[in-house]
This record gives sequence, structure tokens and C-alpha cells, in this order.
Amino acid sequence: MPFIPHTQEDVQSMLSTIGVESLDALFDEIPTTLRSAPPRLPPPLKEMAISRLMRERAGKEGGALAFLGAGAYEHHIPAAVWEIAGRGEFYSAYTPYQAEASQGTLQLLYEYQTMIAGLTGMDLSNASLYDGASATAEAVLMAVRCSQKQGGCVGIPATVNPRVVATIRTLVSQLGIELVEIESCPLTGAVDWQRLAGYPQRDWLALLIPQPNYFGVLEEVDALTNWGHAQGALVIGVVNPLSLGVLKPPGEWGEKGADLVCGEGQPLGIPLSSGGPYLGFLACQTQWTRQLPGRIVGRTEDRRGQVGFVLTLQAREQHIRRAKATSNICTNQGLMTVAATLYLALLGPTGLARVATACHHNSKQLQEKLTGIVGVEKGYDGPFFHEFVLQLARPVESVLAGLFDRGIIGGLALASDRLLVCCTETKTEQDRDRYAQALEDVMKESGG
Amino acid sequence: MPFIPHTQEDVQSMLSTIGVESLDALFDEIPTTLRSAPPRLPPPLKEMAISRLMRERAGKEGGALAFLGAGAYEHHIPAAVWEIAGRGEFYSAYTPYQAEASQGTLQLLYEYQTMIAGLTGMDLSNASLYDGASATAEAVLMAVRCSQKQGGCVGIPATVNPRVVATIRTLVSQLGIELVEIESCPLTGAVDWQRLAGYPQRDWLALLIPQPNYFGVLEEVDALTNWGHAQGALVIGVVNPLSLGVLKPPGEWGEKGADLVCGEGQPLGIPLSSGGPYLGFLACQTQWTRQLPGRIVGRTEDRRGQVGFVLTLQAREQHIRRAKATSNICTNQGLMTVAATLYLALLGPTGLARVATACHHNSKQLQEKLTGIVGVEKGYDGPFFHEFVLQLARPVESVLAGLFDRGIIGGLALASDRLLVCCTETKTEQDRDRYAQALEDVMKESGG
Amino acid sequence: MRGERVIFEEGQPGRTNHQHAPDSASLKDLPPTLLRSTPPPLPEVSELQVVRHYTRLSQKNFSIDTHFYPLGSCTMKYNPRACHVLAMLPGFLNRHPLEPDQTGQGVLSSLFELQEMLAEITGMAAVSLSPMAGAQGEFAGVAMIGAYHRQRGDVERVEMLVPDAAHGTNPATASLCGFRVREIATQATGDLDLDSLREAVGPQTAGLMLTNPSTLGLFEREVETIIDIVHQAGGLLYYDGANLNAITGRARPGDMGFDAIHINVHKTFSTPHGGGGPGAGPVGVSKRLQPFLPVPMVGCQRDAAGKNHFAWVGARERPQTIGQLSAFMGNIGVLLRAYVYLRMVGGDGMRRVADHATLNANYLMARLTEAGFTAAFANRRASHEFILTLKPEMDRFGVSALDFAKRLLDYGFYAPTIYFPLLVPECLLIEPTETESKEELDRFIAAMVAIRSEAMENPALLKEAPHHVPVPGGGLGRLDETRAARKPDLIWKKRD
Amino acid sequence: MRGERVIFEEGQPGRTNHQHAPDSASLKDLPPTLLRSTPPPLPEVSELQVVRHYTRLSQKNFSIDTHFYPLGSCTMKYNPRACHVLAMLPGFLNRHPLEPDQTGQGVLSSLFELQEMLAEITGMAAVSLSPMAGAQGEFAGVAMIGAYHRQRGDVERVEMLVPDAAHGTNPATASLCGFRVREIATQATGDLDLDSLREAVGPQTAGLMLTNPSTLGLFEREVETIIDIVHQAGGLLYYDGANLNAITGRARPGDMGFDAIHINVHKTFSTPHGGGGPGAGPVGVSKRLQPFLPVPMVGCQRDAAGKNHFAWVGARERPQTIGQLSAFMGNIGVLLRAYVYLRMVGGDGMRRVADHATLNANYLMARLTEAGFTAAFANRRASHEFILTLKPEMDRFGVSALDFAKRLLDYGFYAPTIYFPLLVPECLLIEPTETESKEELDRFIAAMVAIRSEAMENPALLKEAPHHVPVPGGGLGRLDETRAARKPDLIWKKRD
Ligand SMILES: Cc1ncc(COP(=O)(O)O)c(C=O)c1O
Ligand SMILES: Cc1ncc(COP(=O)(O)O)c(C=O)c1O
Repeated sequence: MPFIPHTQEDVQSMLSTIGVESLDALFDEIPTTLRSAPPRLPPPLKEMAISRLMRERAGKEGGALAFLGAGAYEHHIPAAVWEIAGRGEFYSAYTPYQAEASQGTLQLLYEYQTMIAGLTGMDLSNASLYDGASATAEAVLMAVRCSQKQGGCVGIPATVNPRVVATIRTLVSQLGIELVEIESCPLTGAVDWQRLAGYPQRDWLALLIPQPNYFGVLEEVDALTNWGHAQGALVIGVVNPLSLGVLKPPGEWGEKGADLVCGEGQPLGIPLSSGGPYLGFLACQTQWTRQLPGRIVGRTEDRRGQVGFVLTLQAREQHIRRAKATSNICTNQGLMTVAATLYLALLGPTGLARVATACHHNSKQLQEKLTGIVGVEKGYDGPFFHEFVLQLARPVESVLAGLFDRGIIGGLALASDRLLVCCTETKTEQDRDRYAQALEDVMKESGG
Repeated sequence: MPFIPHTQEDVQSMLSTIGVESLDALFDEIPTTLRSAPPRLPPPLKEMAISRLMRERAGKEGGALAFLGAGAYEHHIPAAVWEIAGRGEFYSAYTPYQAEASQGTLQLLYEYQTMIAGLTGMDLSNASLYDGASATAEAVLMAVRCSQKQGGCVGIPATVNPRVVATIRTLVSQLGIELVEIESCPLTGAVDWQRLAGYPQRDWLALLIPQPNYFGVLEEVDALTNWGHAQGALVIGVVNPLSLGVLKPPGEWGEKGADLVCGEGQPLGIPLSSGGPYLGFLACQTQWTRQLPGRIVGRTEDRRGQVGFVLTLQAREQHIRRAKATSNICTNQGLMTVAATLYLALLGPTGLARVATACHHNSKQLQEKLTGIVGVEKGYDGPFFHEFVLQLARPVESVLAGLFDRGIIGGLALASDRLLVCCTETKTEQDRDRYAQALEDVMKESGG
Repeated sequence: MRGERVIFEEGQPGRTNHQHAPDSASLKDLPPTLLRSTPPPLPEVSELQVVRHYTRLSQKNFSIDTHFYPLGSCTMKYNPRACHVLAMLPGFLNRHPLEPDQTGQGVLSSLFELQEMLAEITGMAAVSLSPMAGAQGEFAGVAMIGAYHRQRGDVERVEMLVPDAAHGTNPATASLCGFRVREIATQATGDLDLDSLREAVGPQTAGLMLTNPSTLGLFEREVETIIDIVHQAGGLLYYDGANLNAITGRARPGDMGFDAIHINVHKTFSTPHGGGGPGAGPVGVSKRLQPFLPVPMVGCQRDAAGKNHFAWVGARERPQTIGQLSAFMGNIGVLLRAYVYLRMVGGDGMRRVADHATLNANYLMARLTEAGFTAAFANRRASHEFILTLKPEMDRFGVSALDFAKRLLDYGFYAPTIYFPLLVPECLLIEPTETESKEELDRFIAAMVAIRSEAMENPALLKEAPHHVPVPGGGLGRLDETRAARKPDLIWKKRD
Repeated sequence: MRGERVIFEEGQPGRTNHQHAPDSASLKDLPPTLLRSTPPPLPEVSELQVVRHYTRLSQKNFSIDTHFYPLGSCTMKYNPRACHVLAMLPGFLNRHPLEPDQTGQGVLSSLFELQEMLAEITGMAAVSLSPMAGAQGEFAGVAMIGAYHRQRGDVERVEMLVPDAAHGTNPATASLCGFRVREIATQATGDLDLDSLREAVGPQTAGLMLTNPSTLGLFEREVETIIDIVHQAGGLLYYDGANLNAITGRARPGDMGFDAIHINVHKTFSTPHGGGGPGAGPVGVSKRLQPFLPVPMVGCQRDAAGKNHFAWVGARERPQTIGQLSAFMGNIGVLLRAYVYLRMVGGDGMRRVADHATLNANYLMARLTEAGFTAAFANRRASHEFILTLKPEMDRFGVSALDFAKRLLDYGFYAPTIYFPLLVPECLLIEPTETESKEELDRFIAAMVAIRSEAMENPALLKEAPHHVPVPGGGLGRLDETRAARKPDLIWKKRD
């Protein structure tokens, strides 16, 4: 039987040990009215047949040269990452409740926490949340708890990824937290901090600062952080961790640094996979430790003074604190932290900086090439990181369709005349030229 | 540096420990006339770039529905096989010289030996040779040693895979062993044992018996074995181990059973890979143990009576016996035995029998379908296993070309009018119909 | 044996895997105030050091692939390797979530079929796959219950009923959704206390979250009555599907009358737990909650030629949705594993799963009680798991459930869940799952019996356990959790 | 801790992984005399049991991925994971060897380039990739030398010269090729004894097989003279390339004047050793041996449009070939790994490999001699490996090289090669390779020093080693090899 080791003899002898006649009898406490037939599912397939089916389905996917970003990014993932992350001992273990028998996962998580804290410039990190968007929602909830205020609002710039904002809305709306949009400047594509002074006075609990923002544009994080702090708000940095190979860590933003930092860990060795599983991270400064949601691993010792690692500060969590927990999260994205940790260890400071620099370089080159085409203009002026907006003189949808016919997914349509384009280290000069050539052709063609 | 961990400081401090100035100085014993510049190779590629290149190259390969066998067979390989075989502890270990630190490999090899011995009906097996062909050559050499005769000849039926025969020729010819071809019957495609009586008297050292033979035909192994033994020859069974899920094990052939059994282990969980690495196996009866080439693992105990495994009977091998060793083999196909062992353990007796039966069934069905086409006849009459010969009324090369245009590799051309076709459990009814339809079309088209 | 160094201790300044000379690329054009002034403090190690370090670390885990793992409520069963390999095919891995649907028909068709299959198995009207774990499935379900009441203007329903035996995520979720949590007691029989329930329900009742079989490992015999009581009070019923492995193919929550359910695919559908995730928590609902399902979902349209076209369906098409729960579409890679599993197991196979999971649990319970252990509910049928209480052992030998658990590690078994559910003192919640063989169960029984003898003869052996956890570099003694919490040491710093 | 049961002990009659009802297929039409009467005696276990058993077994290995492995002559360096992953791409794995060349341009072009690159690195005129390991490469080389003489009618050349320090495969191969083996002595300096050589050569000399750097870890300083002597006597020169890692990018056997060479890609080119293989042993030759190279080889033709077409070239095109060495084309999957490795490392990188391999060896030798150990050739430069002789330790404390080796296992290091080469008493042949870090070497040195102190103070500790090999279920003591050979127990049988 698939995955069930029992022989007929086993079943018989076990039933007689239990003292029942049949397997049916094991379900005699289920009211007869509720008993059901086996579900009607497609006939079972052997591994050979399902393998063929899935290979066919996988074969159909993708294949186009995609210049898509908008929150999920294609990067080269060193082969060692998934060769190790796929090992059964990581893959098939549970959440490390029994510390002594789970030191592999626990020590790795401790190392992960250290890396994330180091990258973000924070004092500590939890051991993962579901994804970047839900982690940002958790950061908002956490900031509200930290602020210990009743009422008040959370500032969310219009430059935050709209998918993240939608997720925040779903997850915090049940608690009636007010989310206030902060406008961005149509020229730079960033928040204009100087205009913030003119904002109506409000009781700000927290301020989100995306870096880079949804349009790839770099925000003036120092000024924004100082402004947030001046309002008495907690500052939450929402960052792309890969960009932190070269960008200033949120812990050093402004005079006091961000208070919380969260974001999507997918760029760190996690495949695109049509949307998940990804990795949410959340780091903070020590004073907020006990408000942090999710697992946290700590270093400790055994009786003999040998170092070991355990899940700690569990009094924050649902299984202890129940209705008063910092979050309802239980299962998180453990295996994704394995991948991220391996990725960061393999790259190291130099490697990460080089990848980030190559992304920047390639996207800059691509932007220059594309904006040399008639009818293609820069969407914004500001400095950007590996993603930029184009303003097109032709309808975006038809341009994208024309590119698709040429094997290129040109980016994400933001509006009928605006396209968000991403270019990471994976795109060679040849790829960029191919895009430019195709766009030039399409712009001519779809012209009128 | 790629795969080299040394920092500049490391290098300096190590050089000064050694007491030299530079890396160059480490090579000062090489005569200056012999020193060379670094080789001129293509510029190094990053992992990202080589990954892309190899993916492109892999993407070009195969893709056609191939009905090829002739010594290498497509089977479904359960996912668990290579997930486990690829584990670093198996993959990156050496030959298990230090037994206590190599129990994983050693115990596995012991289990492998047990499985091969069980499948073939022999008393023991070695721990692998390079491939089926070279294993057969080793079996010939071994039989010659066992026979302890000077002169004499080895009988090789015309039904043995010609690639195997060519390999035997290369490997034993240096020693002047005479190989005598034994004819086959043009009707059955098998050796006609009754005609052997009429053979000129000869001093037979050994007789090879292929089962199934190169044409997929099943030989009358009992009669052949008895004939061989009557001539004083050692009988060497050359078998497809997968077929032994249902076919009589060589240990039970004739009255006394074969003396040695060898063959290609590729069908047991090893991918086709354009030709290798595969797995040669060689099993024998106890009396010949000390003539067996290659590694052998034995079970033993430590001081405290705990069971453990070691390489044993090493006095047969080149590192001890040097010029008088049973073979020059050193590195063998260790990791392939890991795959074969996993494959056999996953399938078990029932699974192996079912796969073999499915192969038989599918090939039978295909043969019936194809020989229903005008101009397509059976090549031979005898019973066969998962491979059969077709006699075509059109030139084989043009038929194959026509099939290829339709995405099908129809088999292997044996002669201008004969085609060897293989059909394993991987070919569904739909696949077989597709082949039949294509062949029908091609036969019509290429007709005259 | 010393433990494994942390990766930072393996590093050397200036060591890098980066293979070649830096490219000409630079950041010159970015404002320096936005850049890092010092490199990030990451390890500087070689590829071999990384591979060796993490391979060695991995060996320090117990896992399904290496050990029996009878962790109650967690359904630690075999994760078929085919599911992993097929979900990791490059075609699936490399597709960007925002690519047009036409490049994703393979993955979308699989997810669509998974939605349908899960609906059939649970008996619910529709399923959304987007929640990323059980707790998020709960969130979706409870948020939908809230949305339903709000939509009907039934705004007084601020209370969520939760049995005292419930998993912590249940009350935590209810809070997160803005509900007040009210606990319902459990009877000594293990069934819910209907009197408490009757007393608790009222116009303020938004719903009840029930786990069935419950976290006590018992099928709730009065489930129909419970559902009636709550429905009649105007509340809805949430089904915590963590224990679905006990009843697939035998009974369906939808048939029982539940309005919402989450499914832990990392339990019943055998996707790996990954040392803490990712899982996925699809949520199924009855008709009335259908409009509120979280997005995106997968839709299917048949064209004139009869060909199916699969597409993501979002808030635009489903205006009443509670919204999206993640930036993209949830844990698709995990869902693909569940899909492959389900296609291999099939409908009859899903019943076999429940049958043998239940058989294993009842067998273990029978043998262990025979051997002198005390089942918390000895007169009940175990579902796929059951509870032992070590209260007698505590009273007689002074050894706790924790001591037993730690000693089991020495014997090479992962420990059952301990101290959950909270109702039963010194409890072990034991879930063997259907993928373990009788021999393995017998070995576990033998270990339990041996430990019980040790408890009588030499309780210190248990109290100081573990002594020699059988992993490389093992021999770690019991770790001091109090110290960890008192002086948190949460990131590595250079020490001397 | 008991060891791991063998897989047969895990089985139960009737247990099967086979997932579904048997098909209607049958064997009815086959003659019953050709069929098995009883099922093959294979284990009857579940997929989980297989995965668990072999995962646990794997953990009982030391390997490069888990341990420092300074096994001399074996070049146990890091096997980059990218090589593995890329060689295992489904496109490569699923192609049948007899498919037309047009479906194999990806693999053929890679192999063609590999032939060219290996020729450039070794300085040989041409390379054939078909030998499946070093020993088979030797066979090919020596057989070509034989074919060369035969073709010239020089049939008296029946003797192959082999230094006494040579690896066992050298004399074994010479015998297999029908040559009489004549040993040549080594001087105390470690160089070959030229007088013995001069004495040995003559009209019966077919050739000399030389390893350079030799198995003593020394570059043969008189190599030019040696080559002259043999060539002048009409013999050819075979280069055993096992130690190529010591000189890549620094010197080339072809430039030295060798006629044939094999390359162990599982050493210098970092393909994994797989616990015993597969490797690959490409063979390179000078011009005069080129016609004899084993087939198949990969050829390249440029068409009118300048596009390359790659194709297998066999005996038909190369009538003087010594023939084929395997049924198909050798260990292609392994060769692809070598190709990927070479493309990542590049030409300068190949020099860096030799440089750092040599640096590590000389550093270890310097530190260990400083610490009181005796280098067999203290006044020579080590190549990528070097020899310690423990003769002094044997004499003073009664501990052998074997004892040292076994004790190193307790410290978590694989042991160096022991008792090879045969010339040096109580020898350890130590090869660290370039992929190990200075820290790791320092830890190894510390262990060696500690063991030496133990040898002085408590030699029994070494003689009974290992005591607690740090693997799960470790704690195995020294295994009795004599018993294993005396009463061979080579397959598992049910015992009671
Ligand atoms: C009964 C029960 N409910 C809910 C959950 C939460 O599921 P998840 O961990 O997937 O969020 C669990 C998981 O342990 C559980 O056992
Ligand atoms: C010096 C030397 N020559 C030849 C060989 C044989 O190579 P292989 O094991 O690949 O057959 C070896 C391998 O150990 C070796 O060290």
C-alpha cells in the first residue's frame, strides 16, 4: 500500500491486540449518520505516472526571459543551497521542540538570527514569519503593542508594495487599526519628506519606510526616520535584504535608527516558485524583544557547560500565552531559513555586495538602453536599485503582448502607460540587448 | 578564489612557516626547463554562467520517445533513489579503507552483495566493476584463472551483445585468450544447443550464456549450461538483473547452475546518461571466491563483539598482490551500487517482479501492434523479454529517419532490414499506439 | 566531543567564495548617504566550509527520515521523496508569480485540482489554498465568520467559543480577529461539556472552534448536538483540521455541519515540516461563507474547443473576500507536494491512511496500558493519537513527563508531545501515524517499558536525561531553558 | 548503542511499496522452465524504512562533506555541488547512449571541449575520455604502448619497468596487458635509482610507468634523464597522473616527454569518489600513440555555415584503436562533472589549485616535523602530499601507523593513507588538498600532537583505538580484519 507498511498479518495481530474485529470497528465512536464513503478522487497514479504528468506540467511553465520583480526576484541560487536544505534531517524534522534532538535546526536558526540582525543593523531577529507581506503586518501589530497607546494611526507611504499593503489590511483590519496613506512625489517616485511637515497633526503610532520602494526608488531614509521619531512613531523599515549588501542598514537610518525591520527574504536563495513558499523576516532592537512574534532561538548550556540551543522566550507565543500571545503563528517557514542561511554563508559580505552591485549595474545599463528608445522615458528621476519605472508612449498592455510574442516578459504594468522593470545579476548584456531590440521593434510596430 | 579558502594572510603566514618567499618557490625542484605557463583554457565562468550554459545544453538533449535498449534500458527510477544516493556522506567519501569511519558505505555494500547473490542465485558477489561489458571481460579472465588450464578457448555465442564482445576482445586480447564464436539459429535468434554436439572437439575453458540475449530472445539456459559443464567449461551467465525479477536465476540453470554470473546493473535505478556511469556486477559460487576481482566486503566484529563491516580478502587485489592481482581494478562504481541497492530495496521481490512483468507485457503488446503493419514482420520466433527484432520491408535507416521526424526513436538498426526494438514499463499504451501509428505512416510513405 | 562551532567562528576576514575578479560594476552613481559604510557582518567562509558545517549540523537533528517521531498533534509521517523532487522541477521553481497565467497552466491546473480534491475530502463547498499554515487558515476561517456576521449586520457577535483543550493557535487567532475568547470545559469522558456550552452560547456568540477528533485524541461523540446548539444560537462552526488524518475517508467535516475548516497539508497530506515549516493551511467553507474566501483562488474556464484555461481569481472578481494573506499566492511549492501526494494515494488510499493511523494509535495504547501505563481515556477509542498520563509515575517515582521525554531521546526516539493538551497532568500525546511499521512501534513500546523500569529503580537516570543523544557530537545533556529565557543570548557575538 | 540492522532484518514477508493492484500483465506466454520458481530474496520494506535505513547508514560515513580527509594519493578535495546538480539535469540523465548524435549535441560538445582542455593541461597531443577509472586509463596507455611496438614489429619488448614505489595498479595493469613487470629501485633521496634503471633497460623494454610527483610526494628531479634513458632504449614512457593535482599549471607531462598519461578526474578534477567510484580515467598520448587511442572519442566537424557538429568516432574511423573499454562511452556523467569544474576554475585557476595544494602539504610537513614527527624526506620539497614515518614512534612507544590512524578517527579526522608506499616503514601519506583551510590544518596538527603525547603516556589508548568514532551509533571499536578474511561472511543470512 502506498506509504503504509502494514502486512495483512500485522493488521490482524494488531486488531486482536486491540480486541476488535475489523478496521471499521476502530471508528465506532463516529455517529453512524456521519460516516462517509471514501472521497471520490481521480484514480491513484503510480510514482512513474505522476512523475510523467508533473514533468509535462513543469515543462509548460515559464521559459520566457522575464524582467519581473515587484516583490519577488530572480537571483542565481548556488547549487549547494538546496543540495543541503533538501537533506532529510532538515526537510523532515518538526519545529525543534526537543532541543537536544534538534540541535541542527536550532543552531542554524541562531545563525540565521545573527545574520539577519547583522544585515539589518538590529539587535535581534526572530526565526521567520510566513512572507514579507505578512511579516510587515506583524511588524505593524508589534509596533502598535510596543507603542502601548490606544488609538492612533500607522503611516504607510504610497510607495510601499500594494500587495504588502493589501495583506496588512487583511491582517490588521480585524483589530481596527487605522492605516494612513502617505503620498509620494510624482517626480522622484519617493516620499517627499519635506512635505510631511505640512501633514495634519496626528497621533502616529508607527511609520513604514520601504527601501528600495515599490518602484525601485531609494527613499531618503535618514530624513524619514528622523521625521517618524519626531512624531513619536516607531519606525519600521521594510527592506529587500539582498540590497543590504550595499545599502545602509536600517539600524543606522537617521539619528536613532529604525526600531523594527521586516521584509521579504525570498531574494536570499529562495526560488520564485510562482509565489511561494517565501520567507518573512522581522528584526528589532532589544527593548522590544518581548513583543516580537514568532519563534526565537537562544543559546544556552547543559549541566556540563556544553553549549546548546533552545527555543526561548516562549511566553510570547500562542502555545503558552494563548489568547494573549504576540501572534497566532505556529508553523513558520523553517526550511526557507535554512536556504537563506546557506545563501548568506556562501556569499559572505563580499559576495552579497557583488551580487547587489551587479544588480544595480545591470538595471542601470538596461534603463539607459531602454530609455534610448523613442517613446520610452524614465518614469522617475530618483536613484534606484535593480528596478525602475518606464513611461511608455504606447499602451503598456500591447507592448507587453508584443514582447511576449518575442519570448520576453517585459515587466509589470503599473498603469496604462507605466511599466515596472526589474533586472538582476542574472540578466547578461546579451539578455538586455535582446530586450532593448525587442522593445524597439514593438514600439515601432504598435505605433500609430 | 574558486574552492580555495586561503586568504592573503594565510598564504603569507604559511609560506613563512615553510620558510620560503613565494608560491613559486614551492616548485623549485621542478627543472626550470620543464616549468610551464598556466594552460590556455576558456575564461573561467561563475557558477551562474556555467549553470545557464549547461541548462541550455541539457535542454537540447533527447526529448524523443525512444524505443532503444540493446544493453541500456529506460526504467522509472523512484525519486528516493537519487535523493539518498546524492547525500554527501555517500557521494563524497572515498573507498572505505578505514572501516570504522566508513560503516555506511561498507554495510550498504554488504547488503548489495547479498541482493546480487540472491538475485543471481550465487553464493557471493563482489562490490562492483565498471560496467556490464568490462565485468563480462573480468568474468572471462576469472574463468580462465579458475580453470587453471593452459591454452583452451572461451565460447561466446553470436547472441551476446556485440558491444560486450568488443570490450571483452579489448580487455583479454592482450593475454592471448582465444575467443570462439558460437553460432545462433537464424529462426529463433537463440543458440541451438542441439547443434552444439556437432561442434569440432575443443578444449573449452568457459562458455558465456546471455539471458535474455542481445535480440531480447530467451536462451535455453538449462540445456546450454549442461552442455557447457559436460565440456568441462565454466558457465558464465550474462544477465539483465531486472529480468531476474521473473526469470530463473543462473544459479538454478541446468543441473549444476552457472558458475559465474555477470552483467550490466544499469537497469537497477541508474539513469541512461548517454552511456555511463553504469554498474558491472559479478557473482560466483563459494569455491571461486579467491579468484573474484574487485572489492569484497565482509562482516566482522570489534573487540566487544559488536558487528561491523570491512573490506576483506584484499590479498586478491592490486594494492597487495600487485602484478599477480586478480585484476587491476581499484576505483569501481561505488555510488552506482548505492543506487542499485536503494532501487532493489524500494522495489522488493514483488515490485521487481511487477516491473519485469510490465516490461514483458508492454513489449509483447508493442510487438503485436507493430507486426500487424504491412511490411513489418517478426525477426525471430522465440520467447523474448522486453526487446525484440523486426524484419522490415523498407530500408531501416529511412524508416528510422521517418520516425525521428515524428518524435520517435524507433529502435536500433541491426542490419539494413532489421530493427531491434525495446519497450519497458515506461511506455504507456498511448506511447505504443503512437509508435504503431507513426510506423504505419512511415512504412506507407517510404514505400515504393 | 565539543559541539559544532557557529559558522562565524569558521570565518577568516578576506575569505570569499566569490570566484573571480570583481566586475567593473560600481555604485558610484548612488548617493553615499544611502550606502553601507561597513560590510555586513556575515561569515567569511569557503564553499566547503559551508557544506561541511551545515551537513554536520543537519546530522544533529532527529527527523522522520532518521527517527520515529511520535509527536502528537503533529502527524509526523513519511514525506514521500517523489513529492519533493516533482515540486522542485526547474519549470515550477523558476516561474515568477506575476507572469501571465498562460505561462502557468501546469501549476494552476494542479492547484485547481487540489482545491477540488480537498473540497471533496472535507465535504466543504469550496476551498482556498492561500493560507500559509494552519494558524493562517484559522485566521481566514475566523475572519470569514466575522465578515459573515458583519455583512448581516449582526455586529454584537463578539465572542468566540474555544474548548479548554484547544490548541493555542485557536484562542490566539480568535483574538487576532478581534474576538473575545470564551473557554468551554471538557468532561471527564473527554467529550465537550454540553452544559457549559449551552450556558455560554448567546447572541454574542460568533462561533465555536472545534478540533475533531479533539486534541485529546478522541472523536467528539456529541458533535451533532454541539453544532446544533451553536447554529441555533446564530453562531458558526469552525473545524480545526489538524487531526484530519484520523478521519479522511471515514467522515467529513462538511457532512457534520461545519462552516469553515483549515487543513494542515504538512500533517494529513504529508508535506514536510522542514524543521518548522513551511506548511500550508488551505481553508474550506460551507456555501454561506464562500463569498468571503481569501484570495487569490484558482478559477477554470472552458473555451469553445472544450479546453480548460486556469487563472488566478482575485479581489476584483471576488469583492466580498476577506482579502489576501500574503504578497502573492501562498506556499505554492508546498501545495504542489500535497497535490502529488494526493494523486498517488487516491480516494481509497485516503481511507487507508486514516484506518492505519488509527490502528497504530490504538495498538500502541493497548500495549502500553497493558504494560502498566495509564491512558488518560482508557475507555475511549483512540483516534490517530492518544494520551498517556504519567501522573502515577510522578506520584510514585517522582519522574515527570519531561523526564520521560528526555530519556526517550537517549533511546533514539523523538519524544511525544508533552504537557499538551493542558487538561491532562503529566501527559504524553502520542501519534505514531500510519507510515510506521509494527516493528518500530514494538521497539518504541520496549523503550517505554525499559524507561519505566528505570524510573522505578533509578529515577535520576531520567531526571538527568538525555545522556547521550545518539547524534554526532551528541552527548549533550539536558539544556537549561530557564537560563536561555532569563539571559537571552539570541545572536552570536565574538567572545573571548 | 547497537549498530544499524541490515535491511533484510527490517523486512516483513508481504510488505511492499508497490502502490496499487497488480496490472493484468502476466508471463503466461513464457516457457515455465525459464521462469523463477520462488521470488528473489530481496528485502520487503516500506519506502520510509528504506529512506530511514540508508539515511542513517549514510551518517556513519566520514566524507569530504563532513570531515577532513587527508588520504594521500587520493586527492580528497571538495566536490562542488554545482558539478553534481548540472550533471544531473534531466536532459543529460534521460538520453539513451544509442540515440542519434543529433539529440546529443549538448553532451558531445561538452565532452569534446573536455578532451581539448585535458590535452592542453597535460601537454599531450590527444585525449580519449573513455576509460572508466585510473586503472583503466593505465590499461589503455599500456595497451597502446604494446600496440605501438607490435605495429613496428618490435615484438621482443615484453617487459614493463615499474618503480618499487609505484601504486599497485601499475604492475597489475602491466600484467593484464601481458607484460612482465620489472621493478626499479628508489634512492634514499626519493628519486629513482638511475643505475638500476640503466641496468634494467634493454631491447626487451616496452616502457616505464612513472608517477610524477611520485607516490613519495616528491617531484622526480631526474625525470628528463629517465625519459632519455628509456626512450633511447626504445621504450615508451607512461605517466601515472594520479598526482596531477601537484603540478597543474606548473608543468606538463607532455612537455617532459611522456608518451601516455591517465588522468583521475576523481582526483584532480574534483569529481566525487562516491565511496569507491565511479571515477573516470581519460588517457592522453603523444603523437605516435594517437592512432591507438581507445574508442569512442568525440569528433567535431564544421559545416559550411561554420556550425560545429559533434559526433562519436569509433573503430570504423579509427582502425588502429586498441578498441573499446566499455559497452558504451565510459562514465559520461562523471566527465560532465569534470567539465563543469574545469570551466569554473579556468587556466589560472588550475595553477592556483596546484599552488595551494602544495602550500598546504608543505605547511603541514613543516609544522608536524617541528612538532617532533619525522618526515620521510625532510630535505625535499613536498609536492601536494608528503610522508611521515612513525618508525621512531614505533620503536619508542610501540605504536604503529595503524594505531595512529585509528586514533585519528576518534578525533574526528579521516586517517591518511597508511603503509603505502611500501618503501617507507610505518608511513602516513598525508594529502590535505587545496580546499582545506589553514584552520582545519591547524586542528589536524593539534590532534596529531595530542595523539603523540598519548602514545608516550598511554600507548594502549592508541592500540585499542578507535574508541568512539563520532558518528551516530558510533562507539565501534577496532574491527577485526583477520577474522573477516579467515571466515568470510560476505552475504547476509538469517541467523538466530
Ligand atoms: C490542533 C492544532 N491546531 C492548529 C495548529 C496550527 O497549525 P500550524 O502550525 O500549521 O499553523 C496545530 C499545529 O501544530 C495543531 O496541532
Ligand atoms: C598513484 C595512483 N595510480 C593509480 C591509481 C588508480 O586509479 P583508479 O583508482 O582511478 O583506478 C591510483 C588511485 O588510487 C593512484 O593513487
